Amino acid sequence: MDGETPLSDPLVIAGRSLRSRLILGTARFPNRQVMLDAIEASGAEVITASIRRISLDGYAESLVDLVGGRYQLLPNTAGCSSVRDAVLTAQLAREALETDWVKLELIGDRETLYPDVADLIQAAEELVGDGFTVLPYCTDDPVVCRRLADVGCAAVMPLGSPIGSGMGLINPYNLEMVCTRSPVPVILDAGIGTASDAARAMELGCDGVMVNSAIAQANDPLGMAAAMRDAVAAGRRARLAGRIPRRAYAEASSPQLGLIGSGS
Amino acid sequence: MDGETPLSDPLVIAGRSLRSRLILGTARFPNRQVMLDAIEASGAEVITASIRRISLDGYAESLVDLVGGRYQLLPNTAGCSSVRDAVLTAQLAREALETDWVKLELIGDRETLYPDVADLIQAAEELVGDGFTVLPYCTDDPVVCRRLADVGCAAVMPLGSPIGSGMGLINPYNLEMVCTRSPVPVILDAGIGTASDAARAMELGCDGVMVNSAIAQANDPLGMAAAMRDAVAAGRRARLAGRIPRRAYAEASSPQLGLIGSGS
Amino acid sequence: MDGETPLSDPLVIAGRSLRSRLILGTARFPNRQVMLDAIEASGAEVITASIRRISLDGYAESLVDLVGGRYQLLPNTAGCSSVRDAVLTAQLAREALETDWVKLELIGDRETLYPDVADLIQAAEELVGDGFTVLPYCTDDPVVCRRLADVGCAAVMPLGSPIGSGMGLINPYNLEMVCTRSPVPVILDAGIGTASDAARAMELGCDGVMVNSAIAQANDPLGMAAAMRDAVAAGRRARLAGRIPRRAYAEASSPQLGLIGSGS
Amino acid sequence: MDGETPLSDPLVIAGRSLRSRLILGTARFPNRQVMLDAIEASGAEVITASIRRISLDGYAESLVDLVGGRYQLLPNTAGCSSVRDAVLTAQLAREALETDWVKLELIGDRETLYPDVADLIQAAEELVGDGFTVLPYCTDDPVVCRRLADVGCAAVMPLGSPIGSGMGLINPYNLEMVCTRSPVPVILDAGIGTASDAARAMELGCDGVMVNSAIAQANDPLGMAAAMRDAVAAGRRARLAGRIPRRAYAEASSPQLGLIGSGS
Amino acid sequence: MNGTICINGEDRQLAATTVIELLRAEGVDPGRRGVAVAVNGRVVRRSDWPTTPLSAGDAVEIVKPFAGG
Amino acid sequence: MNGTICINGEDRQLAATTVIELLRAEGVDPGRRGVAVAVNGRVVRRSDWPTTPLSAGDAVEIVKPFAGG
Amino acid sequence: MNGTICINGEDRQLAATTVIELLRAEGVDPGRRGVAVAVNGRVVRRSDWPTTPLSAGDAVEIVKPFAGG
Amino acid sequence: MNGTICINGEDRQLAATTVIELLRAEGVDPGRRGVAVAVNGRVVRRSDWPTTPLSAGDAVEIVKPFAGG
Repeated sequence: MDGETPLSDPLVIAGRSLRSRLILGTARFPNRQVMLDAIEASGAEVITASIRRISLDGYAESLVDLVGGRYQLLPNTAGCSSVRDAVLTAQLAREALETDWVKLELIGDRETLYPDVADLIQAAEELVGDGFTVLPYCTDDPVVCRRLADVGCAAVMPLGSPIGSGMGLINPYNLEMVCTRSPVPVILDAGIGTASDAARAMELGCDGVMVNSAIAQANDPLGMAAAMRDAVAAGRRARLAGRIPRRAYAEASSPQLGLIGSGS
Repeated sequence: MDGETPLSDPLVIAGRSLRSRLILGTARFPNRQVMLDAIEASGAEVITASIRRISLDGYAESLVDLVGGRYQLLPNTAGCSSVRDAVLTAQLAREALETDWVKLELIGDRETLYPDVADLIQAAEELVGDGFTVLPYCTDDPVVCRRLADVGCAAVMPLGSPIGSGMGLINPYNLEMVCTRSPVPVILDAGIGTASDAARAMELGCDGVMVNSAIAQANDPLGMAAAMRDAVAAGRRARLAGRIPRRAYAEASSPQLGLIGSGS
Repeated sequence: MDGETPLSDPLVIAGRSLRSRLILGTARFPNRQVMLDAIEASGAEVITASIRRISLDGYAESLVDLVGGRYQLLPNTAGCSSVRDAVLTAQLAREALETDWVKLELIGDRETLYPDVADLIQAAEELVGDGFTVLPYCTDDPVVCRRLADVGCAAVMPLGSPIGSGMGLINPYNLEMVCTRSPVPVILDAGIGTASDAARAMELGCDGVMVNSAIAQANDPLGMAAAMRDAVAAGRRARLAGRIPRRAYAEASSPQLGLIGSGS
Repeated sequence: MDGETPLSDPLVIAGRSLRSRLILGTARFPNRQVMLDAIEASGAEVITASIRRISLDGYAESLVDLVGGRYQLLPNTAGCSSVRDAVLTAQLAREALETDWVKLELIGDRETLYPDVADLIQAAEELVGDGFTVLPYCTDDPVVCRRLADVGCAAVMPLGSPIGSGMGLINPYNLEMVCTRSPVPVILDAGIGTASDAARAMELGCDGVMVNSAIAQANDPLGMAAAMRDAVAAGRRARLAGRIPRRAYAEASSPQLGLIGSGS
Repeated sequence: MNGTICINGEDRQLAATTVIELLRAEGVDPGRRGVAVAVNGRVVRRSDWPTTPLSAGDAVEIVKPFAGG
Repeated sequence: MNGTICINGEDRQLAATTVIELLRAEGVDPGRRGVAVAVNGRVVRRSDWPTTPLSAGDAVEIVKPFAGG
Repeated sequence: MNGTICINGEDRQLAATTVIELLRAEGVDPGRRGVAVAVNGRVVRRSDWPTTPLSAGDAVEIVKPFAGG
Repeated sequence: MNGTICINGEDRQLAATTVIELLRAEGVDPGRRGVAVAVNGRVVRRSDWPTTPLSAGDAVEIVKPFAGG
């Protein structure tokens, strides 16, 4: 058995079947080679990209040429703070990457990078109407997630904690509520700090996990990429296997009879 | 890459090198075949056994014949509540299983199944003097763990939460203190409920994890065994890879410049 | 010294100064007398009321006559699930209770009783435009809370956990973010289970706490009302007094020198 | 009603009845006057003192003269790390302060300041045999606490978190186990950071709380002393009042019928 | 004065020409504090009760405060 | 062909009559994958670059994918 | 050879003179792996079973491994 | 009356024959509340200070209460 989820248990988003339940962000890696090796080690099939003006060149300049063939590029609208900019960025992304999938981000606060959920619902509705497969970065509010599904989003991407904070899942209770009620796949996005966070998200019922900083900024990005791959597999397997209930008291595992020194 | 930890990173206890950092309990499985398949799926090399009077026969009657060859049997002194009984049980176990390794359990309270740490230190000292390789089931008290190491224990096995409770790690802070200070390997014992608990224990610095009820009593013991195998690997990889720090605030992953609609 | 916050530290909402930082709900008490005694014991000046059709009579029939004089009645729009119903209910409440204050509730999900924040912002804006002093029941989303303040709400009332759940503060991190950023008073609403929850909310920076079920449904509502009064005072005092920082390690309180048995 | 617990609910230790359930440490205050005022504001009747060689003089030189009359001085054996030193320090304290009460501290690790519970039980037994009323600083291990009661301790003082850390209650689960099982009063000792920690300890079943650094080192020690007084009262009242159960789901407080806009 | 009127969700024979008549007909003392009325989704202020006409098909809400959280 | 045009937020002398000319003038190979263009807030599809005119005052965005989270 | 012996907590008529005889009498194959014996709180090594005498009042424990956690 | 004595961890020339003499020599008022003394690991009760002899090699602890947690 390897770290990937079995073929018999794919993640299906908008009719597309994915073997890996881990989505990787491509930002903030020490360099291009480490990024490529980490993606490889993670087993991810879908990786994210941002859309920026050409004048702004970094190593990622030819991201498409680099990875276009081997991975599905999922463009985001990171940094957009108005419906108008988010929609236009999504449309440019579709043109640039020849995909109608978009990770919709609509930032409501530059400091916390929390989404503006009211505008988000409106932008999502517009983009769905324009033929997009929309995966919105949202809060863990079960009503917001349901409304996003109602306007036609293909999945929802609630945050575990603020982007890049590494605080993991600050509100597992809400996350579980969202997973229980969502008619579309739930991809945990943002805040993952280490492998157990990813495993826990899957155990709570998430269908997938998106990770960027926790891998890109780890001391050893390749090692952490493999850790996340295993953690997502572990969490998914545990979810399917059905965990034992939490009990407030102890229950002996070894037999209680036949102890030496005891009476007959 | 598979779910096992790399050969280059073995767990070494009393000079013995183990590829798997997962130790399995053999109790409470639905039946013998499920137990054998789960052990196989878990990748564990060491499994535990209890010592009981012959009159008390169950499916495990011929545990030695069943698994003796393929796995290292680690006898425990489960259920003993006096130094005398624990020591004699250990000595009988050595004779019965031809091993001087023992998982020393000395119960101080039948309800919580918490160890009696004062008696435990004394029993451990006696057994070490008698040539045993002692792995004591203990609390997450850093002073108790250090004293157990001081009297010659080969490892310490602090509880995550009460045996069979499935509550996971009720005190990660103490667990981390124990791991930071222990001169001998730390094996998290008791309380694991699901895969992410095992991953987290490894991330906190544990050298291994012992699991029984969480696998044996899961709806699908084989699936949970594989989940635990992956979780221990994930947690260990994450520990070695060096996680990002927790930050109270957000940090954008995508580039902050070159947004459309912005000024030059 | 008594359990009330000092006169020098009033809670000011929309220019109105309140000595007590505790707001009481009037529902679900065993009977009318217990309700009146509990309000008295709590020291609250503001209590909430719902607006319902006259045909539905209970002991609270003459709530106005009962308490109108001694306490400020804060009508809510509990149960409304559309902007239209919430706005009309608020307008009827203004007419019935001769107050332009309203606790705006706009439920997005009958099971979780989570608000629909997108509709909530719209309803709040309408009511502010109509001259109301609006206190919206909302989530702990810092962007939603800021937008509610931006449209003119006099305070925000984020939930600690689902209404009536008694789970306390499921996301203290977000609550603290909301308090740090809110330009208007923050009143913790919903989910309080016991006194320490109320104290903690105040310590996190809330300006007040609203409690109903935790008092009305306690075994001893009067005792719990006094407990909540003391807890809000304790939390407020602690907030103002400036707590010591959390430190990962110990720091001795007694002097470290002059121990007997030590060298000179 | 004031912040003190009602006269009808005293804390009784070794037959002595105390109105206040808060015990104050006297170390680390900015100066002597602040210490005296804080003790006054806290409502405490029992305060602790350490025993040191005369050469080591600080402002507290004449602690006995300062407070001897108005408060009960409870000497501790802080800093002792052997049974012998702890016992002798207790005996010197009895002679110096004319009290047979002693807060027994036996440190097992200078860094964490965790007690050495095995030695602690032995020292407690010796002191009880010598006629002392022993209140041992211990861990939250239910077996250790029971053994301390079994050897005749008048109360147990489990730590909430490391001394001076301000981390509050790191293991509420164990604390509750200890309270449920202890035949003698349980006084939460060490780690309190702010008022809600003290309230929570009382709600979990503690009979009293000991605080030092959280008050002495607060920005405003007097304000925090009053906060702790109110918090202990709030937590005790809440414990006695019987909190509502935690429920995983919401439960409406306002009536569900008679909503406007609904059908008949 | 024919036709029906909907009062708090229930259809009734229209038996009043103004809001104040309706309240009396329903046994609600118009002088009592805490009562409020809406007709067809609009609040009718207390001072307008005597002069606000009702006609067939109107939807009327008559409310007052109850205990609430 | 006078006046200025705003390219990625910078004002420039208008020196091209069509989008494709502009790209060449800016040193962007129009054949290259991953480039997208919007004029005045509307995406111009690659196939329309040769025929889409530019005039003074137009605001043009020229973008491509970068690493992102 | 009179009197009783306590085997795994049960009193029995003493019917064996050595440990190995006792095991056979109890239907335990002495050659079988995994069995261990203690007499009066002391382990009797397998090699000593044939030569270790039993007498009235002895307390014998006969154990083997079972599943355990 | 030769040799040294250890007072609170410090070696001194022995200059007193009894505990009470020693206290005076050390400038500690024996009448003052809160002082306690141990010699060679044994507490000497206040009433015994005048009569308890000191000899070379004795280890003396003189303590009193301080602020403490």
